[in-house]
Amino acid sequence: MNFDLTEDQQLLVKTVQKFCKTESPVERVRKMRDVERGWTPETWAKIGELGWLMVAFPEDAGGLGGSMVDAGLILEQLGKSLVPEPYIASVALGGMAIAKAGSPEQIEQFLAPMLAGETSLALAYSESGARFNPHCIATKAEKTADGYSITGDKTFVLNGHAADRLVVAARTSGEVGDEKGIGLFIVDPAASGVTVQRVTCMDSQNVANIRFEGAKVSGGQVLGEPDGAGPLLDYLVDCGAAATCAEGAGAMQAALAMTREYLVEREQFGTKIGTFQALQHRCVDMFVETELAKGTALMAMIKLDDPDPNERRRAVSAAKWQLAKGGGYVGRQATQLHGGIGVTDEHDIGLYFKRLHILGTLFGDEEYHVRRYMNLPGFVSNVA
Amino acid sequence: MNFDLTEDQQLLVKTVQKFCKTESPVERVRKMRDVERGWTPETWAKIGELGWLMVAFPEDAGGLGGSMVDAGLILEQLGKSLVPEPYIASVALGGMAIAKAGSPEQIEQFLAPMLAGETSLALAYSESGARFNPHCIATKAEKTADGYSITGDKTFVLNGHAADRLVVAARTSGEVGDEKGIGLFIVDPAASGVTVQRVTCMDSQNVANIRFEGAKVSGGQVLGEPDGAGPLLDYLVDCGAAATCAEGAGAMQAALAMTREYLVEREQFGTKIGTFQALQHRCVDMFVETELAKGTALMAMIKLDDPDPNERRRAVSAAKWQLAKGGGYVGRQATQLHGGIGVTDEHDIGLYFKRLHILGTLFGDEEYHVRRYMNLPGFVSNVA
Amino acid sequence: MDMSFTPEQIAFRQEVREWIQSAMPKDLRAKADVDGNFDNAEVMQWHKVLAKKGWVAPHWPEQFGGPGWDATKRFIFSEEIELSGAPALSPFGLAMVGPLIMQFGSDWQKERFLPKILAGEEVWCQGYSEPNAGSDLASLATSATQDGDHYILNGQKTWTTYAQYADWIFVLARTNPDVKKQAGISFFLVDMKSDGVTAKPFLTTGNTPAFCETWFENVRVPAKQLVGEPNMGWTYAKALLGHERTLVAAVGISTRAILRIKRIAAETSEAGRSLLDHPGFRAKIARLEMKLESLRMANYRALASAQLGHAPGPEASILKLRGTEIQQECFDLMMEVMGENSLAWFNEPGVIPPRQQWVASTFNYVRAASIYAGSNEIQKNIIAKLILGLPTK
Amino acid sequence: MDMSFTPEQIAFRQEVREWIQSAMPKDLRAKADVDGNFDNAEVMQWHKVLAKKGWVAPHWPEQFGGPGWDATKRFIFSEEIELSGAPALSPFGLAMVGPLIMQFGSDWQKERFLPKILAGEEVWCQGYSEPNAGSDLASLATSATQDGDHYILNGQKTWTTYAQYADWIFVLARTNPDVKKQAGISFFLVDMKSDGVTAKPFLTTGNTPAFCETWFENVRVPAKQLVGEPNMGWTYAKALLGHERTLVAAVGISTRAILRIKRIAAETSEAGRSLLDHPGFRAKIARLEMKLESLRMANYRALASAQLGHAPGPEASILKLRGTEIQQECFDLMMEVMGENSLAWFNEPGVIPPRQQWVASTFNYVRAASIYAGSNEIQKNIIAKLILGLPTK
Repeated sequence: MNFDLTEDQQLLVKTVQKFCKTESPVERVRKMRDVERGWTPETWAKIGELGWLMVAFPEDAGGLGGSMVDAGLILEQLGKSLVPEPYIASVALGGMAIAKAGSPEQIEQFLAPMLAGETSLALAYSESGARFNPHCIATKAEKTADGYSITGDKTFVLNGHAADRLVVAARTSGEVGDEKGIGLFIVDPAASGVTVQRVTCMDSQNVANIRFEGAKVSGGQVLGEPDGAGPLLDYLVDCGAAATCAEGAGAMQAALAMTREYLVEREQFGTKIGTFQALQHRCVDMFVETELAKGTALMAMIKLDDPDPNERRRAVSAAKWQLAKGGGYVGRQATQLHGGIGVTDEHDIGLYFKRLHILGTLFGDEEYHVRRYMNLPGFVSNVA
Repeated sequence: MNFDLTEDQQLLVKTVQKFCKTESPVERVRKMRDVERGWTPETWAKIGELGWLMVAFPEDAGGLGGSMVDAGLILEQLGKSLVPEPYIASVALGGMAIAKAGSPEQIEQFLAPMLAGETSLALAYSESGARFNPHCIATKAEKTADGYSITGDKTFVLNGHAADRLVVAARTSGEVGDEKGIGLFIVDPAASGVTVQRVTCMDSQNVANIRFEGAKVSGGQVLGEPDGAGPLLDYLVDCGAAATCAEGAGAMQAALAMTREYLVEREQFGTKIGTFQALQHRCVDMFVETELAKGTALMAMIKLDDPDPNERRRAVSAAKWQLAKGGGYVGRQATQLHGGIGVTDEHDIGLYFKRLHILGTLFGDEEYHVRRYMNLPGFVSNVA
Repeated sequence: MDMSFTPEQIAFRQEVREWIQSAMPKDLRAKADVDGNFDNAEVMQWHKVLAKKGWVAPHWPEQFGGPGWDATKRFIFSEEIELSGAPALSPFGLAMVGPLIMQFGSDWQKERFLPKILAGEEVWCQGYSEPNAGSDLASLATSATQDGDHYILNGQKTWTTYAQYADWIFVLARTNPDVKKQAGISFFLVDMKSDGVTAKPFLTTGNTPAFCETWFENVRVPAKQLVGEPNMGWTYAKALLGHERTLVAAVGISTRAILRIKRIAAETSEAGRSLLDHPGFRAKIARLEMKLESLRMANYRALASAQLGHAPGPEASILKLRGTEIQQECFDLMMEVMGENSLAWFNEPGVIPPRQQWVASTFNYVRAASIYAGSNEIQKNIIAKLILGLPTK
Repeated sequence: MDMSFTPEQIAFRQEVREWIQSAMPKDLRAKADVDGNFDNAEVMQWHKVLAKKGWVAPHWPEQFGGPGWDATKRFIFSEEIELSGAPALSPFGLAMVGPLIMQFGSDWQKERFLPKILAGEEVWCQGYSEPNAGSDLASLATSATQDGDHYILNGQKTWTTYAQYADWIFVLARTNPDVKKQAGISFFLVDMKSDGVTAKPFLTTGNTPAFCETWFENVRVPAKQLVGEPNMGWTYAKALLGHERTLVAAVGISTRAILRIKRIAAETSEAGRSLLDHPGFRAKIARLEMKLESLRMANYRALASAQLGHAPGPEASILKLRGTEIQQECFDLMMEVMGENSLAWFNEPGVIPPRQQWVASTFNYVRAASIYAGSNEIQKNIIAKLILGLPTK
């Protein structure tokens, strides 16, 4: 057991920190929310140049041979200043889908440009009424002469409004809820039969509702087995969930630090408000939740590639739960301890409050992960 | 709307307070726990002489024509010093059963002596696996030539170890869980076929597991309709639940007062510990829970006789929930704020902690009442 | 011991309910039906409807245009208004400066200001908070120096709600800097059109322009616009806080919010099943509703006590504390029920259902409920000291 | 970045597990299987079994009879012991005075005391707390005045665990009353058979006679039984608190407790359905288990850091705080799952199932977990000051 960072990792973290400080401090969120895209291709390209989009991928997919643990280290730092570029959508979701199931040609054509920061990706899987269950897919992919025709509606597709390519989960057979019968398809959002509606979000990191009306995909756009992608989709959504945990741990640290600073500086009733014991203990509770979230985010990342998918689910659900509960607590208390200015739009703490809600919700909220966790086989296996 | 006490009620409360102070202060619990019965017939007789066992009953049942609201006022005071005499078992359960369903002869024979403090009663309804549901009754009452023969096991019968008469709920028809097919029978615990096993309890207010093996009851011991007592039983258990809320509100007030006193007197680090803001705010939270519990206990008592049984259930479940959550909180924090001495047997605060757990559990715990509440018809009636 | 309303009170509730149904303008009604948030114009539109009926100032004495209701009728009215989803009226004229003028103001002030407040012809805002004072309100720095029959006002106020639309502002300002901080404060009525007054709106985290920063630069205020005695402003401001304590729990608002949660749960499905039938969510809603029921009962107790003319009992002190907690928890749960829809923020209609449209904004802004009007930490300090008698040193 | 154990560590875990299975005496095993509470005699019986194997003092250096394990092996061993339900050994000799003597004691003290602690031939107890000191430990009043080559001890200690069975007690006593309270304290080793020592057991709320009040009346203690330098006792006592911080989270104990909750839920039914299959209870158990998982991970991080010889990071400071909260919540939930059975208190076997027999007692007593060894309020003060750097004035 060893959680020390390697020298390379330490360097990576430092580089990301420095980048965030100069290129994308939290104030940048304010500018980005007036931009339709919510982020800039220039910054994305810089991130690509620094190689950060490659860390999680194996070398034969054009990556650096690291793992999602390294991506987690980056995300934690990005989370500290709420960098809006589509890292989770492109790396943990769309990119990982192509890396795991793509042919060499597909990797070359669709993954490589993303790794270089030239394009961004998205995974269109979520549907209305699915309530976070990745297998609740009604969108149909019907066989055509030379490929498939996709029809259905996807909601809240992360980076769906800006992605150059969409990885679309659609059903080739079976019923809504079945793990079997799901395929992944690479779709150009500009193709005919695809309508992208941008949806603005609370944290200004926008998403899209996407309608497919007989959108055509060729054989070369089918990712892996057209009816066997259910387990991979489940894995991808867990990648996304683990990524929110890493980013959330960063956001929690920043919100805690900002609150601590405020308590140390703000004076009322003739004294620093940080001397008030009730506020001190509240701040300690925030610290506890933050430390725990750092650990569980790491655990989720490490367990993502566990040979037993239930071990992965167990770790990811526990981490997501900690993020939802602990991140919610930290966001609420950070606001409360800031007092009045905490609820003004001009103060940054509100941006963390908003982002923490969203991270806690994406890829399964508290209730979803409690239920998933309690129904894993391991939950009762040693009871008898 | 008026929650002011009448002059009679004010006098009643004062009399009970005075009685508790002189006859049964909390220290008495320590003596009583070495007594097999857990309470004394002498004190019970005094309570009877004062007329407090009659307040909840109509005049034609030998009562004073008041309601359970008056019993609640008494119970709140008894709860403050944890008086162990079997008020709930005799008045809210066994006594109320006879008053509601008994013939004039039965009232004369079985209720009247209890009202005078000469006997005590119990309601034997709970069974293993029933989990607070009063209609989960497997105990059978089979018709015989001149009455019924009862067979089955009852658990955790309040005052079952000491009662002079048991009101036994048994099934004359139907399945476990059915509201229909339940009868109530007045049984002498000394009768043949009845085995009473005393069970000592955490709060020293003991209960009994009672086995019936073909215990015979005559026609004169059948209380009301032998297959129609289901709704009454449901009502009785709500009476019991509301009674625990009233007693619990008293226990919470006492635990709060004791803790407040401790904070005001105890010195550490050269100052009264009551000056520490974190402890102050904790004490305020205890106060909030206590005030709310006082109110909901009152609400439950007032709504007991609402013409709509669902209104009764709604109020009782809400009150029981407040007791379970708030009483649990107050008990835990009272112990914590007392520090080390709070976990010694010789300090009284632990007695409140214990009793509050038991009151929170009897007649349905948190989970039970949440579920009952959320499945009442009114919960969704105005949603559409 | 009786927790029922009298037949007359029940009839009154029915009358109020029916009147609201019939009197609310159609566009407001449509918004109320989906629990929309109202802007200032809509609030004033509703103010005038109520004013016409004579119901705009339930707690004003009849001589000043109130309807002459007792505490219970006022409570019923307030609850029905809240339950209807109607716009919440601005409290600054009706609930704050109005009663203050009645109690401490001059005859001139009463005649000049009260009728226009009632009619909704003049909108008021509040100049209490300052950027560096926060919970320590009495440490305010805005100054007023006498100059003949005028005072010259200088300073900055913040959290001045809807000051951009306001005609008048009531201001706490320091008239004597040489005494203990509470002792040197006076209470002024200031025309927003005066030279030197600037109000600049700022957004809350809910993205609503409800508040302003307001600057006073050598603003000349006629001395007759000082309320009561000089240097007594703190006393007056505190007296104001005691008014209508039975309404601060906002149980009507939270009742409506829980109904809103249920309605959203009913229109939200998981694999074809409504979330209202989901045991996990249903239990969460039930727990919150029971929590509200316990507050409702505390509120009834406070109300019954007020109705009988008693001083507020200890139960009244918890109303604001627990009431704001519950308001926040309502929106926490509402967002949770909405699931991914809770991410959406000010989109055009149709992206998420109309009933869910305003939730995220309020979820953010309702954080303020435990901060303003004496933060919950301050409330706890007060209860610890005044009710529990815990030592301060 | 690696959270797996090495093959060697996994084999070691297996070896420990199997050894515990085979070595635990039959009567202890039977009690452990139903999570019984052990009395002092049973604890010492198990101590001797471990001592014979050479595993009784995992954290002692080999020169003093420890097994020479690194931090991870010690953690694995501790976790397996906790998971097995075996008696928890008394920490006062093994974990407290033993290491203290090794670090600060004289050669005579090392030779005289350490072997007998290891063998379980002498039982120790702790004389720290005093009735009027509480969390403010340093304000202790027990005095030790030098008299030739002896010290004369006078005072009263409380919370002296199992003092009624103890052979020796280590005592903090004031040797210099004229200096700052922390500065005048010395650390003594005192024979419980000395004249003037009286230990009187008292019950906890769990009805267990685990603690004593212990009086010292003119007790003559040879000066060679003072550890280290005079007046340095506070420093030594504080050094002790730093030992084995990776074990304070007690994740093994809580893991076992959650298994116990599940087992009790499985044997408890509602209308024929096991409570383990009841969505409400199952979700409550799952939430608690996830809470424990987050603590386990924090513990792993602290452990890996210790294994690599780093100073404890901030994650270590939360282990005691959150660990005790979880221990308490385990028993809260266990009692809730038991339903009416949770009312029963020390009945003869058969009234409630064996596995539920000891729960109510621990439910009461586990309240102490957040009070002893620095109450959770004190822990929060420390974190606020030392880690978050919040101001004290």
